[in-house]
Amino acid sequence: MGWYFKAIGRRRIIEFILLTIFAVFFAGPLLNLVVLAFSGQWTYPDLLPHQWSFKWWRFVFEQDDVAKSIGLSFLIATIVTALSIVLCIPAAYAFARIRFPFKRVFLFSFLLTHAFPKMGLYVSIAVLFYKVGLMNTMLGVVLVHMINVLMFMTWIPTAAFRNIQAAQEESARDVGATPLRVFRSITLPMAMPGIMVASVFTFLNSLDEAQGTFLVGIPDIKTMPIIMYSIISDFPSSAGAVFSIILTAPTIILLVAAQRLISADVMASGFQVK
Amino acid sequence: MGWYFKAIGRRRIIEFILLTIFAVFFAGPLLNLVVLAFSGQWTYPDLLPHQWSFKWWRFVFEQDDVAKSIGLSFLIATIVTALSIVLCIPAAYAFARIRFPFKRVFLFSFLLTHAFPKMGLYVSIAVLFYKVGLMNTMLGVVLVHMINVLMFMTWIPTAAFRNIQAAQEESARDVGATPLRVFRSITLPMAMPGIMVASVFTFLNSLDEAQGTFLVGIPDIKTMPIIMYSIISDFPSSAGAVFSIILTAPTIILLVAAQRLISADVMASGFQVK
Amino acid sequence: MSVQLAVRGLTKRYKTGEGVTGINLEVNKGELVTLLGPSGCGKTTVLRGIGGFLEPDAGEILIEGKSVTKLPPEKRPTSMVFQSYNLWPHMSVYDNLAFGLKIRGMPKADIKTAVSDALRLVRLPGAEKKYPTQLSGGQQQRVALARSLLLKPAVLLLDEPFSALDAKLRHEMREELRDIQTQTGLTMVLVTHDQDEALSLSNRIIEMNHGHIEQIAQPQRIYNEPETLYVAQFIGKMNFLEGVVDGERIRVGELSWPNAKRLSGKVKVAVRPEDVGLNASSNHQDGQGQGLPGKIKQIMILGHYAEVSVDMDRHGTLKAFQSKEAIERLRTGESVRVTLASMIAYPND
Amino acid sequence: MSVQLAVRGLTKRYKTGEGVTGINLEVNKGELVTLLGPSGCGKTTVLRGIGGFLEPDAGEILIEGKSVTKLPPEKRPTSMVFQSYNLWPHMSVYDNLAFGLKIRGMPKADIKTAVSDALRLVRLPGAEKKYPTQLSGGQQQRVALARSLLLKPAVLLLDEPFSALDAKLRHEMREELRDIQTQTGLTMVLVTHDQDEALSLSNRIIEMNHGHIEQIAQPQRIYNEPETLYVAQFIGKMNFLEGVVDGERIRVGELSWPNAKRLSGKVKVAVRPEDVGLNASSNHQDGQGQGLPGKIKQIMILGHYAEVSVDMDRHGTLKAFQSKEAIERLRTGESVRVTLASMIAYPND
Repeated sequence: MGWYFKAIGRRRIIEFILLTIFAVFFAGPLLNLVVLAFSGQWTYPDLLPHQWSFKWWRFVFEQDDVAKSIGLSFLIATIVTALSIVLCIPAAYAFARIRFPFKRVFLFSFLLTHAFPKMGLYVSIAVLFYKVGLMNTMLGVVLVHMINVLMFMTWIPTAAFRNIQAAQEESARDVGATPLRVFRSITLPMAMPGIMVASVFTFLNSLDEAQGTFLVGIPDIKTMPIIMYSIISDFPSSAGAVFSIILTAPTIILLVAAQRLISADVMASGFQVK
Repeated sequence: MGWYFKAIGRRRIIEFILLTIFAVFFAGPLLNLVVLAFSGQWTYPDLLPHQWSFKWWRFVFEQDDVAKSIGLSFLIATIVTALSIVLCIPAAYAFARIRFPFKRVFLFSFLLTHAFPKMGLYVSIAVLFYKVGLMNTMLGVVLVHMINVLMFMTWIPTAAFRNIQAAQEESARDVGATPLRVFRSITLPMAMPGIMVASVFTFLNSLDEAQGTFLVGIPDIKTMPIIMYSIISDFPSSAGAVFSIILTAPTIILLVAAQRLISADVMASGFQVK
Repeated sequence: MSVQLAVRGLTKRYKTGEGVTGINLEVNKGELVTLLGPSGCGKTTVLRGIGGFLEPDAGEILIEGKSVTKLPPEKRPTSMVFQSYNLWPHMSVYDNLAFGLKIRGMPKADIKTAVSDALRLVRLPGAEKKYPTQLSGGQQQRVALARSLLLKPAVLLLDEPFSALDAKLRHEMREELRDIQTQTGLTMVLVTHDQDEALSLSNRIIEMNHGHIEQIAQPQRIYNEPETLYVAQFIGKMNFLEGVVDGERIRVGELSWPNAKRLSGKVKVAVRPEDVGLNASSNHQDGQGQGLPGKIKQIMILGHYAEVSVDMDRHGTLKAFQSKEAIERLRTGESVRVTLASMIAYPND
Repeated sequence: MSVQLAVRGLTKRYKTGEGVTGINLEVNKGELVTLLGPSGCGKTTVLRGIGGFLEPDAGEILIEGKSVTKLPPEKRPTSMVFQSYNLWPHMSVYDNLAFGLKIRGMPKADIKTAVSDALRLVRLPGAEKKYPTQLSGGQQQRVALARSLLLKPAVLLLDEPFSALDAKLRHEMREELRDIQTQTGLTMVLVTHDQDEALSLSNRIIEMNHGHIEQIAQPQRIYNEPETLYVAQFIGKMNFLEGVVDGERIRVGELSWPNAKRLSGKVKVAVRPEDVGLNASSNHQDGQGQGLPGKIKQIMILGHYAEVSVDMDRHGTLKAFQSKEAIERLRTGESVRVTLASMIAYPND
């Protein structure tokens, strides 16, 4: 209804332009990546490669570290997600039922984890880990990954639990359910979308984490992103492109799966700050 | 009102425990960092160092690169923030006034930027930049930083603009304001908290960015986090602690300033997904 | 009385199928006219058309004889009070009120006087330094009203201004609006879906339905003589019975009335609940117990009167309003004779 | 009639200062009793105490003669319909209704029959497969009602069940609730802040104020003879005048009534608007125009009656309800003589 667009025609055009810009900005580099990964020969001014080939794929998978690092990455991501759920869901439920200025705390921790320089945190963690002998161990890497996602895993389910009205739980008591039954049959299923969104986040975040893993895990714990760094610096960019795609694939698959499982509206309710 | 805590006493205790855990988890490592930065001599099993000293601070500031990198980091962060505002605010206003399933788009791009492996994106950007000669340039680094914050800088102000009711703009037209006057006197001031939050985010994000800067900026564009990496690997951890504190300081200052300028409620309204 | 506002053939169609077609209306100087109808009937579209917030597909809007059809809202001599979200939260009450006057270039001292006068008029004297969030919903609407009054508009437009308030406050605000209108003599157009509001406030009511006007009349007239079946249904409670034209008379059972509208065949007979009389059947023998047979189903006491539901043998359920004295003679389940003091007949469609 | 529910000395104090003290009440089998009062008067606290959703500081709750004070909600033979957010959105209507019965271990075939019967009772037959989000607000409350009815509770508790619905739907639901109560003979306790709802639905009304009970009486009685000034103010519209005790009579100007309550000094005289009579002053000479002098300030037509505001010389503004016929003889600004057909006197505090 704004004055900004008077005619519907003009609005359409601007809408189109904006969406195009966004698409180019994000899809462009990714498309370029795909082309690069399958290129045999490619010289600069041409738009497309001369030859298409799988040679860089073969090259990457022939590297000894690669297969191992993929397995390790998924293993760590699974452990991180499982441990985070066990730790954070009870905390989230407790937070949801305690009355305190939720918005403020949410926002502040959101700002903290997103704007805070992670390097500072990682270095101090590394120092601590060094003292207690957690450097270069799986457990150390898992803990670093968990610090990254603690906020998401707590606050998104907290918001989900908060969205459940007291009357909805009380109605269930009222018709004869014990407190435990209420949690199992009413509270948990209603909060499930939020918990799932947070879990997907956690899994993907762990898969992609490089900085903390690098500091705490070297030299033995080499996850996918770590291996990728070395490939990028030691080999041509096409190899890097292949690895990028391998790293990106689970993200896309999980996002699509999440979209199917959970409707956008339900997902959004997980984010609503009440 | 949940069944979880029946007695107020038990609730208080659990609340206390939870908050303590969170405080220890986040404040602990940071405190350790501070102690480390000011320690002269410190051997393992002791809780506090034997000697306090500024020697690591002197050491860090005597490094040639350090002062330069601090200046460079702040320069880049300022440029990134200014450019992002110029680019994203008009887009945000347009998005706010276009009717499309906002929640869905917001969520999807939120998931994309947060769960997407950044390395994949960076590598493909590096490949593009190499072709167009942007590697090892300020502009290249600025562009990489901007890609990181594009989503925040668009969607937070979009939400802020959306929170402005049509009737609030129309009332202003009604009392005699021209469309431009309405934007200047009503729309922009009302969206300001959201814009400021997004800008603070952008500034801090740029200050902390290391992965993309490393890929695109080497060997000449060395920002604070890049320098820090090399110090951490080449020198003892106390030097790293000092640098961590230098890197963390602007974050804390900006966060506190933002908290003073903008009440948490107003800030929160910037996040509300409508 | 001179015509202050005229709308001629206003048409605006939305893609959703809603909108208005060929709206004609005139509002005299100093009149308070209400656009009444259910949501989606187009009443807000008409109001927004007058205010300049939408471009009509066809038609003309004249204020004080001059066409304003092509003017943007800021150039029109109208001012609008919106349903809610009126105020600018980043400005104090004073700045909210002064904004329009500053644009007009009024000297600062004059603005100060005008603002404090306007706040006194809406019973919020001295609220200048407060911020909108510090005010209750009712106070915010008062400030919004003051902001519009300040500008001394040729026509004041009110878009369901009280619908977000609770019942008690709504009643108070109605009386205040009436007072303000008497004091200022402003021409006002009010949009509402609340028939009580329309009946109690308006000089005339414009009853709208599906994008056209059903009836324009004074409140009493529209209540007593609804022109169409739609208006009869919409305004006040109404009972409908099936009637038959029998020569010069319309009959419902043994009751009959003259066929004033010269209808034929089957007709719909509309009767107001207050025109429904109930006599205990036991009184039948004394000769006055004429009427339709029925049985009392439910008695709902609503303070100074009661709503009695009567199950009729052949005419569904009728509602009757009875005084609190009359109700003491009636019992649920009792058989009664129903008389209908007056009726309005409509063709059966 | 047997006592189905008894509350004895219920006390619950919150840190905020709100709460209830020493509440005593009895509800007979098959009765519908309303807890009426403004927000914060403690009516919901009493209801939640009965339902088991809060632990009282003191007092006892007996249902069918047995104390349930120590039982958790799931063990009490009560069922509650909440204001809103009743249903579980991840379950179909069938699962919502069947949940309680499954817990009770009812066989599946019986559940199916019971669910479809309950849905028929609330006029939503065949809605089993729908999800709560596919239903309107009114339909959701109907399902919530069905869920409680299914369990055949000894006492059905209703916590402002219709307050989230719009006016028209609220009226419909009231009538339906009344019908369901007649059909099932369930004992019900309804909490509401809406006096119309209380007056129209209840067998008895419990008027609450600041955590204590002001009056328990039938609707007509509570309307006609409010025991305290508070009840007189809260229920229905009421005019208040200053009166003086003059021996055996209470006087307001030249009007007087017997001093039945044996009050002394200055008193508050409460008069219902329907008991205020208006006679044009010009009729004064014929001897019937006795009364207090006043001037008509505003006439608001509210359908089948009108609310007339009269500026009194010495008694502020009075409201009078007049029939639509009577109103045609009155004009704004006209001088009138005001008579008061009946009054209730209260000590001036």
